[in-house]
Amino acid sequence: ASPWTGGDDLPTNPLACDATPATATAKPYDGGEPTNAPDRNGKTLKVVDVPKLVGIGYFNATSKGIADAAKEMGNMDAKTDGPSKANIDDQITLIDNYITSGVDGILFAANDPVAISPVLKKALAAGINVVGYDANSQPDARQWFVNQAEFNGIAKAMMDSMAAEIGKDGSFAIVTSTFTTPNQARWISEMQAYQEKCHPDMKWLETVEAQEDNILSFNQSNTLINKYGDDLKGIFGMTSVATPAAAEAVTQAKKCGSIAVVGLATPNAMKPYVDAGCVKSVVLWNPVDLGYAAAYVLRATADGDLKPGDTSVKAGKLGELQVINGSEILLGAPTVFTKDNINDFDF
Amino acid sequence: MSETIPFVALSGISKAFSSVKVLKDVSFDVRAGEIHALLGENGAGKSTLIKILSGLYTPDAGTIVIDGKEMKFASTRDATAAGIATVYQELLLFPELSVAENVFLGNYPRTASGIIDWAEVRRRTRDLLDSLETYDLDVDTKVLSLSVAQRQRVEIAKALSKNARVLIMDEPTASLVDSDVQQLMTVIRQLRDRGVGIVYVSHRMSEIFALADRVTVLRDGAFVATEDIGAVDEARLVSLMVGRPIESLFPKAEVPIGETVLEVRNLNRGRQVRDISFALRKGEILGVAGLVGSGRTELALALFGMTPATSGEIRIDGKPASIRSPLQARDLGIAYVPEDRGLQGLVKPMAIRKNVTMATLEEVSSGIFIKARAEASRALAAVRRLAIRCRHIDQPVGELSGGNQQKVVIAKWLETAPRVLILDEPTRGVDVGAKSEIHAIMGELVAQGVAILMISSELPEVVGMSDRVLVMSGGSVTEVLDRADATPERLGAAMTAYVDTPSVAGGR
Amino acid sequence: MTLRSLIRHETLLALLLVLALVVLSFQSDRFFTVANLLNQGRLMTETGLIAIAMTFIIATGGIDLSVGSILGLAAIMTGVFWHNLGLPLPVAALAAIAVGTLAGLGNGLIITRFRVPPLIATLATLALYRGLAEGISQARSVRGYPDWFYVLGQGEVLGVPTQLWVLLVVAVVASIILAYTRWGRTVYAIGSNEVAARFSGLSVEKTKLLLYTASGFTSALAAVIFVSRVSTTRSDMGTGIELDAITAVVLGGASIFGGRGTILGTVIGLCLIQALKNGLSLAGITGDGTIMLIGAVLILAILASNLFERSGTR
Amino acid sequence: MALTGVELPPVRPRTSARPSALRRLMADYGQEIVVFAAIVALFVVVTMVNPRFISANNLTSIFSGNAYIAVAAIGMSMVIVTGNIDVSVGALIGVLATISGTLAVAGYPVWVAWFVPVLVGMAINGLIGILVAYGRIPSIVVTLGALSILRGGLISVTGGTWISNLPPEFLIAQKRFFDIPFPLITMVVLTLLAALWMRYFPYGRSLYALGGNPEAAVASGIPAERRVVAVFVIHGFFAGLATILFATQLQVIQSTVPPNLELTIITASVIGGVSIMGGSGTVIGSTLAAILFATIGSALIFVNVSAYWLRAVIGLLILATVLADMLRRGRA
Ligand SMILES: Nc1ncnc2c1ncn2[C@@H]1O[C@H](COP(=O)(O)OP(=O)(O)OP(=O)(O)O)[C@@H](O)[C@H]1O
Ligand SMILES: Nc1ncnc2c1ncn2[C@@H]1O[C@H](COP(=O)(O)OP(=O)(O)OP(=O)(O)O)[C@@H](O)[C@H]1O
Ligand SMILES: [Mg+2]
Ligand SMILES: [Mg+2]
Repeated sequence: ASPWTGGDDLPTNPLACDATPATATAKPYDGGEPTNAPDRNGKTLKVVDVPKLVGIGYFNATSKGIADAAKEMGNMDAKTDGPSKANIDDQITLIDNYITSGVDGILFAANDPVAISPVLKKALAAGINVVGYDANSQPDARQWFVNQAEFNGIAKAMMDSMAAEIGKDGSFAIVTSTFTTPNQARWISEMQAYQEKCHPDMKWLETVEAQEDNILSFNQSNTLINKYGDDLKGIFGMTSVATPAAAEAVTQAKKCGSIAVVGLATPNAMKPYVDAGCVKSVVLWNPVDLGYAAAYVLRATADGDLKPGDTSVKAGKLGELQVINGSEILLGAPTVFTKDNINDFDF
Repeated sequence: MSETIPFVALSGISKAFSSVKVLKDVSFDVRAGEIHALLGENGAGKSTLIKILSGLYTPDAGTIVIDGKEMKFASTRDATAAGIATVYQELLLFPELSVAENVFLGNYPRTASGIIDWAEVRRRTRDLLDSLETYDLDVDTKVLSLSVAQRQRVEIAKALSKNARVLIMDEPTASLVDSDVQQLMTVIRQLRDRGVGIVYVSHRMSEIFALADRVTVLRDGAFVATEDIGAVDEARLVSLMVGRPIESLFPKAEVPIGETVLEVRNLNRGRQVRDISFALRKGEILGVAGLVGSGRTELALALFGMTPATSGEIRIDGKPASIRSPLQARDLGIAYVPEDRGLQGLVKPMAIRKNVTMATLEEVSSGIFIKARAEASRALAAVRRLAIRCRHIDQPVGELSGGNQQKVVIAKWLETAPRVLILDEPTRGVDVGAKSEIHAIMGELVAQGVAILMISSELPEVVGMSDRVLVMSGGSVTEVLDRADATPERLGAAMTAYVDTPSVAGGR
Repeated sequence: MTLRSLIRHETLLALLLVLALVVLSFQSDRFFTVANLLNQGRLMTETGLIAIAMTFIIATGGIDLSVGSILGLAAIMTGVFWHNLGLPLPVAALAAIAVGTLAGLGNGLIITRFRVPPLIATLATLALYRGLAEGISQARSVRGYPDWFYVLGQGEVLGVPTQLWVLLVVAVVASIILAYTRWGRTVYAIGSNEVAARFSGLSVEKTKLLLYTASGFTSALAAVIFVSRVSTTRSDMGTGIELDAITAVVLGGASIFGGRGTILGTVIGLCLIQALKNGLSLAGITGDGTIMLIGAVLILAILASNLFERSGTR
Repeated sequence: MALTGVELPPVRPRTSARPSALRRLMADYGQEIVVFAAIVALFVVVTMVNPRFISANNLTSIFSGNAYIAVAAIGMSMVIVTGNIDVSVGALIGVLATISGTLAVAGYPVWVAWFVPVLVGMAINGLIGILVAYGRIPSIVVTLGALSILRGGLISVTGGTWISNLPPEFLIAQKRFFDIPFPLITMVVLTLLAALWMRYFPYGRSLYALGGNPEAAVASGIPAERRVVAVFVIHGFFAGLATILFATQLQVIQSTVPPNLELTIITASVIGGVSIMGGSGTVIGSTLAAILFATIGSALIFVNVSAYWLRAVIGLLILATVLADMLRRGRA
């Protein structure tokens, strides 16, 4: 039986098992366009940033990046306002209100790619510049999407890290937020595809849900450890909430060294475990950079510096960022944090 | 027998609820070792006065002097500390707690370490209940499974447990049958002889004359008189209370008895209704007597479809009828005025108008819509017909006096134009005036051909109003007596028959 | 007394609403515009439909916590019937509404047949129905509906959002039923004294069964509108909507102990909450500030109306 | 005693014997027994499928990972026993955890970081209690409002940042005493103390009186308003203690609390047999119910129930427990 049947039925595209980069197929611009947008070139932009939810470390970091960029540019008023639960309805209502209040630009991270699209189209129709980051909408509902890392890239980094730690025939389990969270679902699908292609002997035990709740993540990790005993060699944490909780569970169970934890997480939350040697690799892009890039992309779009058909955009201290997949801007490859470099980051 | 210096003296007491004056300048006192009866019509303010005396309400004006010292009660705790214990009119018990706990709640016996001594609680409760001759009540059962009468005993035990110097009893016998009343009166006399002052409220005149040393009468919240019992007779007391004389307490109308309307054969339901058979005829009042728990209410509930019978036959006009719900019963022409009017009879926060039409909503509606006018005119007619005293028909029934509330329940069921009317304790807690009015209404109804099944614990009422009396014991009918034969002695014998061996009774 | 105090609460609430509208209009010139207000109607329809059924239930002294889960289940079923079973979309939507109605009937049966207190029964089905939504959907969404379907959630009829018409019709019908019919009378009687209602021959069980079923129905109707508004199905749709609906109902003056409550009150409560959410957001206050204020308004409104009532009758 | 010295009527033999001890136990603790039986049944079944279920490690995680819910449910049960309810406790725990963590990181002694939140919890709930008791607002209304205020306030104030770098000595939930995890000890001790208090102390009993019949309670001299405030303060106390367990389990404190935490806690109370109408139920029941939920959560993973169907199965099990109780009471 297939261990992972979730996801969104979209095709997977596993990368090559070695380090060969993906062959980028050029794709025409497929984003949307604001209707009758006023000329905003150089003018101060009123921007609202609507993350999936407020109150978790990850989106605090993206908001910080946006704020940093706004300060640096000097002509952007950015404010973050998001739902207190990762709830599509609240997010839609918030965006709707900001459309009415008359902002110049909207930055968003979608709780659901389809559900958010009608309201984003409404924003475009009202002449507002719309740029997504972290979690995409349907392409034509926004102008650009800043992609932190491609799904298959993350999947490869995660699986390769795990394989390196537990060997090519190790068994592992996954702790994720919910099966309906789009990004996590895509990552897991890509991981499965990549594992079948490149690490066929690894054993996929099971995937459990733990919401965005660290105590539940901790309890679920414990249950996995207790259930599989020595059969369990590794745990993937799919969110910046689940990964430290899984590491904590392994630490408290005194299984450091015999159960590997690999996952997506912010370095700050993972430092204790990496320093203690319990966790060897943490995969993440820099969410502060992600927010920062999104703000620059929005500015460039409003100024007319980034137009359909362009292949790159300048993003302040991050330099030139590449356009991929028609209307996405790639932040770069994910960073794998280890004991050697983790203390160089602070977010 | 008693000192002349009162132990408790209230003077100039006034109390108003939302600008309605309920007590006006009332004075009242209790001496040690006397039984002082407090009389008055429904709504005269007796319970309110008692609640002031027991610290539940604070008076707007007036003083309370105990043992010569003026007191202010902030709560019932202060009153209890001053030696005043109360059996309230509305049963104030805790349904989810055990009998023993209900008795001692608020002043538990404790062990040396300060925790509740449950063994002692249960032992003392047992003693108190035994002293009330209530041997069959388990101190560990939850109060919610008790009958009204059993709860009444728990209340009394609770008041007795407080070692009071003044014991107030607000209609303690309202739901007791005669033999229980005798038992209670014995206990009350014993307490008096020990020097306890007792305030006693009852609408039953016989008890007043059997017990009281003095009586105080209130009318419309005002003090009327305080008399030694030897100085008054019943007629005088009634006219003091009502302000006018009342001719007869049990005005039994002589009505020709018609054919059988309701016939019950071998009806069974659980342990409380066993193999019951009887017939009820047009224009007849069939009284139902029995001890507490003899199954009278259960029989009524089975006939009314609340707890449908499990076997047996019910025939209406000779035709077999199946009654599985109150709605079916109503459509067959059976109406039931329940024993607990606050819980079962009325929706207290709702207007009189709405209560009166509650069982006949279809008749005041066109389609699903209620016709407000039709409803109002019906309610108004009912209020007039039964002489319900109220400000207007949109007054919530909860604001009415007990007797008038009872009339609203009767009115509700008269709206259905019943052919069989079951009255369960129709005059419980109803004052003499209203009582005779309700009896008069019963007379009118039988004259119109309604058949009445009247359950009552007040023997004089049963004897006075019934054409025949059905006596129940242990869930079975032990005797059916004609009016002429229904002497208290024969009734008493039938009520206690077979009670220790109900299975024998069931075999009849 | 009850009638008078009821009117008093609603008058108070209506004044509060007017005050809020005036103050908020001064905060942002984009607030008091026809377009914005109509748009708010669109956003509050789902909660509104659920709150209307909830008013009946709360007036009987009950509660339904499972409405959000029924919404999620019906949303999923819309997609499953249409996409996986290949039913025509209108049939699929009706079938999904039928499923939601059945879920409500399930609540009603548990409550009336087994005499489980409503709060406990619906706490259990809150978990159960959400679980069914998750299990049936296997975490998959169904999207790509035909354009005509979006008329319900995103379109307009006579310049007014389609779903607002639905809410309007349901609100009017519901307020007539509650105020003027035998059923409405029965609801209040049950809420004030269930035993007496039963002794009066009112069909208590049938009424309750009907109400919980109706609550399932409105939740499912809200689900279809929701799906049409956001163009996709998700098993977590409607999470937490029960508390929003209950807030509107109690703000509207219904007594949580039963016997009191009107549709008018609920609708005013609903509008007040939506006006605050929208107006404060336009005035630049973030979401967390807004929910704090709504919490405070809820407590203060009920406190104020208690004080009025007491000073009026004493 | 009132009647000593008075000649009592002759005592007739008692006609009814007391019911057997077992019957009484069933009557008084029926729901607790149902829940306990469900836990035992789960353990037996799941252990047969996978013996690791009953390993010491797994027992530890089941009990101590969810102990905070049981502790919070103790106070919730008391609130419900008095006929009230609190839907804001989840948000309160979030606020208190943030306060606790902030103090710990700011370098205050750990006992300050532990006990200040307890005091704050008592203060906040005291205010709720005052609104309920003296403002005469139904508790569900006040706490719905409080839920919004606390949840919104928490995000406003913290901006959602997590608290990390907690001093190791602060993390008391990770400690063991006599090789028993601290949360487990806390849960058992608090449950027993609270149960004894509610059974053997007049103050505790008065809560049942208040929930069972408020008017009668007042007539029995119980100061209803003061007791309602008190029970909310006590609930705040237990919420504070639950917070200590919640906040010291991991090395970070999340400023958002588990979604629907309040519903989980209320469910534990009512499934444990606390009557939502007030007046009955015990904290032993609510703790057992919290353990039951934790056991179910773990068990379903052990028996390989598809993760998609997990919640549905949990819902079914809760419903089954509820219905079993109703059948036991012969209500069906
Ligand atoms: N809490 C209250 N609020 C408003 N009115 C009240 C309240 N309690 C009593 N009343 C009114 O005060 C009056 C006196 O009531 P009270 O209960 O003292 O009469 P009572 O003499 O005991 O009558 P009964 O014989 O029916 O018991 C009645 O008109 C009653 O409606
Ligand atoms: N010995 C008993 N123990 C417990 N409950 C009892 C007992 N006797 C009667 N009951 C309950 O009390 C209620 C009333 O009982 P029943 O209808 O038999 O009494 P009744 O003859 O109408 O007397 P009354 O109306 O005076 O209480 C019923 O619900 C019955 O189950
Ligand atoms: Mg009275
Ligand atoms: Mg009876």
